[in-house]
Amino acid sequence: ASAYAQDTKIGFIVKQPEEPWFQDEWKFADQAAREKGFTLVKIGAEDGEKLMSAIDNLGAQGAQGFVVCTPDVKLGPGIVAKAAANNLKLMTVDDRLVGADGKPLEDVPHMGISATKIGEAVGQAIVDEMKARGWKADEVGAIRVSYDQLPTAVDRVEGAISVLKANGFKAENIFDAPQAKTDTEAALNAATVVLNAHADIKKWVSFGLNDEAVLGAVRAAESVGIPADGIIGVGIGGAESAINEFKKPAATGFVGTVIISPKRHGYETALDMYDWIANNKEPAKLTLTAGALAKRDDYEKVRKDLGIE
Amino acid sequence: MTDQLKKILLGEQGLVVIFIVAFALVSLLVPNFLTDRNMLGLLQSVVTVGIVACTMMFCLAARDFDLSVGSIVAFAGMVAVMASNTTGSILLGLIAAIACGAVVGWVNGVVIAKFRINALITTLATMQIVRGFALISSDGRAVGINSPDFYQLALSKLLGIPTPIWVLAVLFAIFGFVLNSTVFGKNTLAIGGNPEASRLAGVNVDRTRIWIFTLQGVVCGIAGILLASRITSGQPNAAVGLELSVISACVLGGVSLAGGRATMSGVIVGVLIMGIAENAMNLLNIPAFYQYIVRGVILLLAVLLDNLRSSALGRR
Amino acid sequence: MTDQLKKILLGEQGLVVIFIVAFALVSLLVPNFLTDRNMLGLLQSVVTVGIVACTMMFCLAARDFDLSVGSIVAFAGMVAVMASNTTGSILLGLIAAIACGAVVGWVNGVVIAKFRINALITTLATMQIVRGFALISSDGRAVGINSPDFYQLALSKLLGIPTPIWVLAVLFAIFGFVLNSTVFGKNTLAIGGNPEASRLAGVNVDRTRIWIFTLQGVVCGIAGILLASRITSGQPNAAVGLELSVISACVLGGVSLAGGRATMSGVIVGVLIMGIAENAMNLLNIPAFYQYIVRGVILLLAVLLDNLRSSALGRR
Amino acid sequence: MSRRLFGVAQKDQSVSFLEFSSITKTYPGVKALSDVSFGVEKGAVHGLMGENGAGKSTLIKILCGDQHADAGEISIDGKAQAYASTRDAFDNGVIVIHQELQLVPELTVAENLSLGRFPASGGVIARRRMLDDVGAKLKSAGIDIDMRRKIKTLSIGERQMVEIAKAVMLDARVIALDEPTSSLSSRESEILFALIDRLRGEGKVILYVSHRLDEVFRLCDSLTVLRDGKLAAHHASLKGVTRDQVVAEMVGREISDIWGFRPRKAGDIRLKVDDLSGARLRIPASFEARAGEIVGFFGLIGAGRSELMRLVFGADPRSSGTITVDGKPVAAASPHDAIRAGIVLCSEDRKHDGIIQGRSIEENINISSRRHHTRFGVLNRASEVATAETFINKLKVRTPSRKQDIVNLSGGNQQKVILGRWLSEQGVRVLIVDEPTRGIDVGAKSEIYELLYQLAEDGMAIVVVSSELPEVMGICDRILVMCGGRISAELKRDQFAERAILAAALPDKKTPDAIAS
Ligand SMILES: Nc1ncnc2c1ncn2[C@@H]1O[C@H](COP(=O)(O)OP(=O)(O)OP(=O)(O)O)[C@@H](O)[C@H]1O
Ligand SMILES: Nc1ncnc2c1ncn2[C@@H]1O[C@H](COP(=O)(O)OP(=O)(O)OP(=O)(O)O)[C@@H](O)[C@H]1O
Ligand SMILES: [Mg+2]
Ligand SMILES: [Mg+2]
Repeated sequence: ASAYAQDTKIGFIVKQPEEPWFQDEWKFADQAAREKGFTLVKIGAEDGEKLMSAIDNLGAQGAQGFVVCTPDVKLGPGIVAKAAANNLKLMTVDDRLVGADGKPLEDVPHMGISATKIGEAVGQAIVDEMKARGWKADEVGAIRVSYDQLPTAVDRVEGAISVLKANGFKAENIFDAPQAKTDTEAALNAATVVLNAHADIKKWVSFGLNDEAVLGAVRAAESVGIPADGIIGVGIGGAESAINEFKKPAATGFVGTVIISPKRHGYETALDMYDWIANNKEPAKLTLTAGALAKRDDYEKVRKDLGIE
Repeated sequence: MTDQLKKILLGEQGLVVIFIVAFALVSLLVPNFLTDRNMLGLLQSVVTVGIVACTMMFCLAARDFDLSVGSIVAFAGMVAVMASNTTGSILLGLIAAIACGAVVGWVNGVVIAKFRINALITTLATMQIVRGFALISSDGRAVGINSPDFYQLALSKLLGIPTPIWVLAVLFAIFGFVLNSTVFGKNTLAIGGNPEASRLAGVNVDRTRIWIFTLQGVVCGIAGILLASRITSGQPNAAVGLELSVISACVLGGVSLAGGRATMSGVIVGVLIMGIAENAMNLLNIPAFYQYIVRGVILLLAVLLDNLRSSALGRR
Repeated sequence: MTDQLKKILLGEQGLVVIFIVAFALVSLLVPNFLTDRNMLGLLQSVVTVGIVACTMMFCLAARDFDLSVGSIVAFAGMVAVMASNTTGSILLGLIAAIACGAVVGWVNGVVIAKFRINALITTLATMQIVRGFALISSDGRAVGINSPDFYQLALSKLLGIPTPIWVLAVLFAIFGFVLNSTVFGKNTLAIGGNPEASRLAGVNVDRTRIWIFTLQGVVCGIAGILLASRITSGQPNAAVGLELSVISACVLGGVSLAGGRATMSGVIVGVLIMGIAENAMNLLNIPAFYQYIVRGVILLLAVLLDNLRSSALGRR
Repeated sequence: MSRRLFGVAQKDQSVSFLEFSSITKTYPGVKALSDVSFGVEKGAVHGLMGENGAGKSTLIKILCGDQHADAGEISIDGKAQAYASTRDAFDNGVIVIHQELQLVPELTVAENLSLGRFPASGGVIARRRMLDDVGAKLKSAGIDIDMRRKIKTLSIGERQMVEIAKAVMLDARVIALDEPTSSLSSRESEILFALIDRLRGEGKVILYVSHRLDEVFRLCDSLTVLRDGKLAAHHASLKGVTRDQVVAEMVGREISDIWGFRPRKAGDIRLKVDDLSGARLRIPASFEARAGEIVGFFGLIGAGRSELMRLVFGADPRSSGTITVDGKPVAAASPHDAIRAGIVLCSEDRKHDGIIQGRSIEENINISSRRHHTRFGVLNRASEVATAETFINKLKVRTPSRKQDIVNLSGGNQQKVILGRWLSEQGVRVLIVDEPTRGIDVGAKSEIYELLYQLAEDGMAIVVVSSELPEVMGICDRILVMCGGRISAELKRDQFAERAILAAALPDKKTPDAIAS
């Protein structure tokens, strides 16, 4: 098979190439490519148009298949058609394609984790920490650092909220802090407003799209003088910005992060695609991975367990 | 011999000549570049930028500025999809999308020309407002297309070439003609070259500017429809940052931001340079972070080369 | 009485007066707005935009344009963190960051002034290149700060007011003085008014432009340091899109894109209007999608109001 | 329209073909026109004179619908006119040639002349028809300019001719020309005069604004003088009217000899230019100017005088030659260097190279000289204010305040401010002024000449480039004549003779055209 591997070319298209998460996926996909000796073509496609060009581009290069994390799941039929037109095998990662009717395209092999599930894990982590600190639900405010322009972001925060509510959190204690951009500064500014508008609330929890968003809320709490034991922030991702937080000499309000493993997503999808092309072994239609909560004291172990590092 | 060469390079079409040389180089050096499939893919990838650049050229030539194009493209795409889903008629969807584009463009034009509000601020404002509409109307989520016929807009082919590329070519031809051979085109250049003189010469400056923005809206509508068809859904987040790509393509193509200077051939070259750079980088498998640097350097080189050319020409 | 009112409104400081009225209105209508904490939060939220606006004002006043500020802010922040982590000295980190900012700015200036490449294209190119550097140097990841003292830059207070706000105030004062009372400031305005006439009047136009961009770089360096300190890490993705916010703030504050017109008080008002709008929208809990629309409308209204004022003044 | 009226037209007896009645216009802080009434007959050339800022251009802008009067009315052929825009004015047969050139640099001559009324069918320009049309009109007007050239490749004088050609592009009833000859030399002026005579013969009404008395007396049938926005005098016929009388009506006092020439002693050589050439002046030129000397440069349009001066000043890169000031070579790679070496140039194109739009008079004056008063780059406000006030007074700039934006000044007053910029400069050894009195009224002219004499007496070498022959003959110690990019003659003051100078300025058919175009 190794002679064949020389000619095997697999694309790996991601929606936000600058994000550490996707960088990691690529890194692990590269690892698979090295092991099996195929060529991996990495392309970033921030929107539907770039994605379509990227698929054409792969076709032109003579690739046989690709793995994609799409900028939007509704692109489903278009991606399928484009892949077929270019005679490329298709597999999705992270986000599952849906058809015009909003139902998942079950024919396309997929590996991922549902955004709502991650959100729920965050919510659960917050609830656990609240219990550990002995907080009562009705004396606590929640900052929902939101970026509603991105459907995944909505699903994640809604997942967290559902768990909070199930544990007695009142809807009127959840405050929206819409960030204008997805960086920490924007989250910081938005969260500051919420904190200042409700100066009477002394205990806060926060969740959002990713680690950066939650970090913004934690920084905001620090800047208005709320001590580290007055806020619980749980992020999503587990990349450097979260790890930096755990490495700080003193504990901060950033309590934990739900790490999702870029290793499985990157390495295994690339490998599956290779097997499909080289050995005609079709991957499972649906593989769901799990997130794992990492905290200050156990993040190294959690990362090792997930195959990162 | 060298004299003749110099003459060609320094002539009106010098930019085109430079482009052809660069194209030949890329074809030689980048594997898989000069294949039918890649050429078609390349052309399809510049359809949106190219279409919008047609009217952005007019906008810049008249010393104006339009930042709202990306939002209009996204909004028009949404409208096309939603309207044809609701009415069941694709044609109605297309008309609705173009009409929406035209209305937004017209509003831009009226605010800028009649209320004399700075074009940058006005279009920055409509950029936000229209994006807001697109997000609100769909609750921030993509809207799928019901009728598969809609996909055919982008997938169908004529003589082996996909329809969007034909549309692009036709628009290039139309707007090239409009710029050079019609009263509207000359008035646009005159307004950009010397607004005061144009006004005193009896050119209806306000009306011309309103028309330019309205046309810009219509053209964005067309781009939005084709985009929605290509990506088989209306997406409220589509075409973010399109304005900068389009403006760069125009400036690369020799359109002056100080107004009064524009050629269609230049703009076509500008659009293609940008498309080729992206395409070749992906073919060469340049890592994402380095792509930023390469993109920047190509931009600089392209303008520098054109500058050398025109300063050899003795102009300031 | 009404005459006097008219005089004040139409005078140099009319924009400031309008702003004060608007501020009073917002204070009355938006609950929790006029509290100490919210005021400090508001001011902190405009620190980055405000700092960069100081020099962007010069840039625009000289008929130039700088799109690379966001990238420089992010890059300088990264450099500050990485250099102080490596050397163990925060001071060295700060110097390195400002030096990097200055170098990028200087390169911008030299390319624009000496090679006469369009400022939009040049800074668009450096925007990409510098962002590329920021991403490459950190492999796209946030870099944590080793020494907690670094956080103190943003957290420490003087007379109850956080240091970044003091820095902002000092920069406002310095650049206000430079604009109005130094040869450099006057030359900048003259260049924007008529570059050729300024050159013939003996102004060293190239050198002035290079200085403007270099200063812009330095100031972006400062903004980057404060930002890194506020978010306790260097993030390569920080400050994306900053350029548009800063330019809008300047234009809102009456800086003319056609050059030659700028006041520091105007820019301060512009920066604050943008900050207040965001702040009030969040206090009023306006849903994210509607915020787009409100933001656009406020932008339009603010400029329209100022236009009415100055057209009542008989200017075009 | 059969009755002819003499003397100032009475409002209720208004019968003239073109009638202004009680026109009033106020700008913030300035009453530009107050209650101006007069009439002009058909087939007459009517002069409009007055000091800088008297309101001439304002009146013409009101005539063409560019500005709107606060009060008063204009009627043509007995019908009251109210134009919403300049377009309306065309449609009613009113054409105005403005004081400031109104051309689009990137378009060709033909396109500029057709702007606003392109011959077209269905929006598509009929290019052939346009070229034929413009070509015929240019030919009939006697203007010889290639209509396919872009405006940006033309010199100021050529542009002015294009501007003038607008007068024949439409079939107008009323044509107003605002200082059309201010950048023309005598030869081109003759073309214009012939054109005006023809138009007069066709029965048009022509309003003619000029500061040149010779022209006015030669061309005009009747004359109105404005002073401070008010009607100072109206002469329905110029018979028996003397120049001194008109000057007195304009400036309120008699000026016996506007040149007021005073002989001086020339000192050592100050400026020495050897074999200087550049991209647009290919034939190397050499000349010198002594301390205390006023050297005049005369020539026709495109003779290359302005090009030569720009090279001396470092405004354009030189390809060969040396320049020395007081024996010391000057690198003069840029105006910045030249000014520091003591050479200054006041350019002919005040709109493009002179005024700094949007900035105050004060800043426009101080921009170059302020470096002498600053400390560590910080301005010395007191001295800036003092300098500005001094030159506003010395040059009689008509303005409500030194803080006024320079674009709000009348053309002549802008020119004075730019002159003030250079006269306020310190340490100048060589002062070059290119068409210094362009658009300046007689009263101010003689004061400017007086200033030049004083500077020369203080030891400055002064170079005056002018297309006005009487001016160079009146104030210079020596005249150099340029023709086709070459210095073709040199005359001392005792050799001055109009014919000899003109002969040297006229292009010799055998000389190759040394100027690129
Ligand atoms: N837009 C404006 N704003 C303010 N003042 C103005 C404006 N335009 C003209 N003025 C003033 O109106 C007066 C008349 O100006 P006008 O241009 O009519 O003078 P003019 O007689 O043509 O002078 P010149 O001989 O210098 O051309 C001047 O004092 C001038 O400063
Ligand atoms: N920007 C330009 N590009 C090309 N040619 C030019 C340009 N400007 C001027 N010329 C040409 O250079 C020649 C010399 O013009 P210049 O202005 O030096 O003449 P001049 O003697 O000063 O006459 P005047 O200023 O009265 O027109 C003219 O024939 C003109 O056509
Ligand atoms: Mg005038
Ligand atoms: Mg000249």
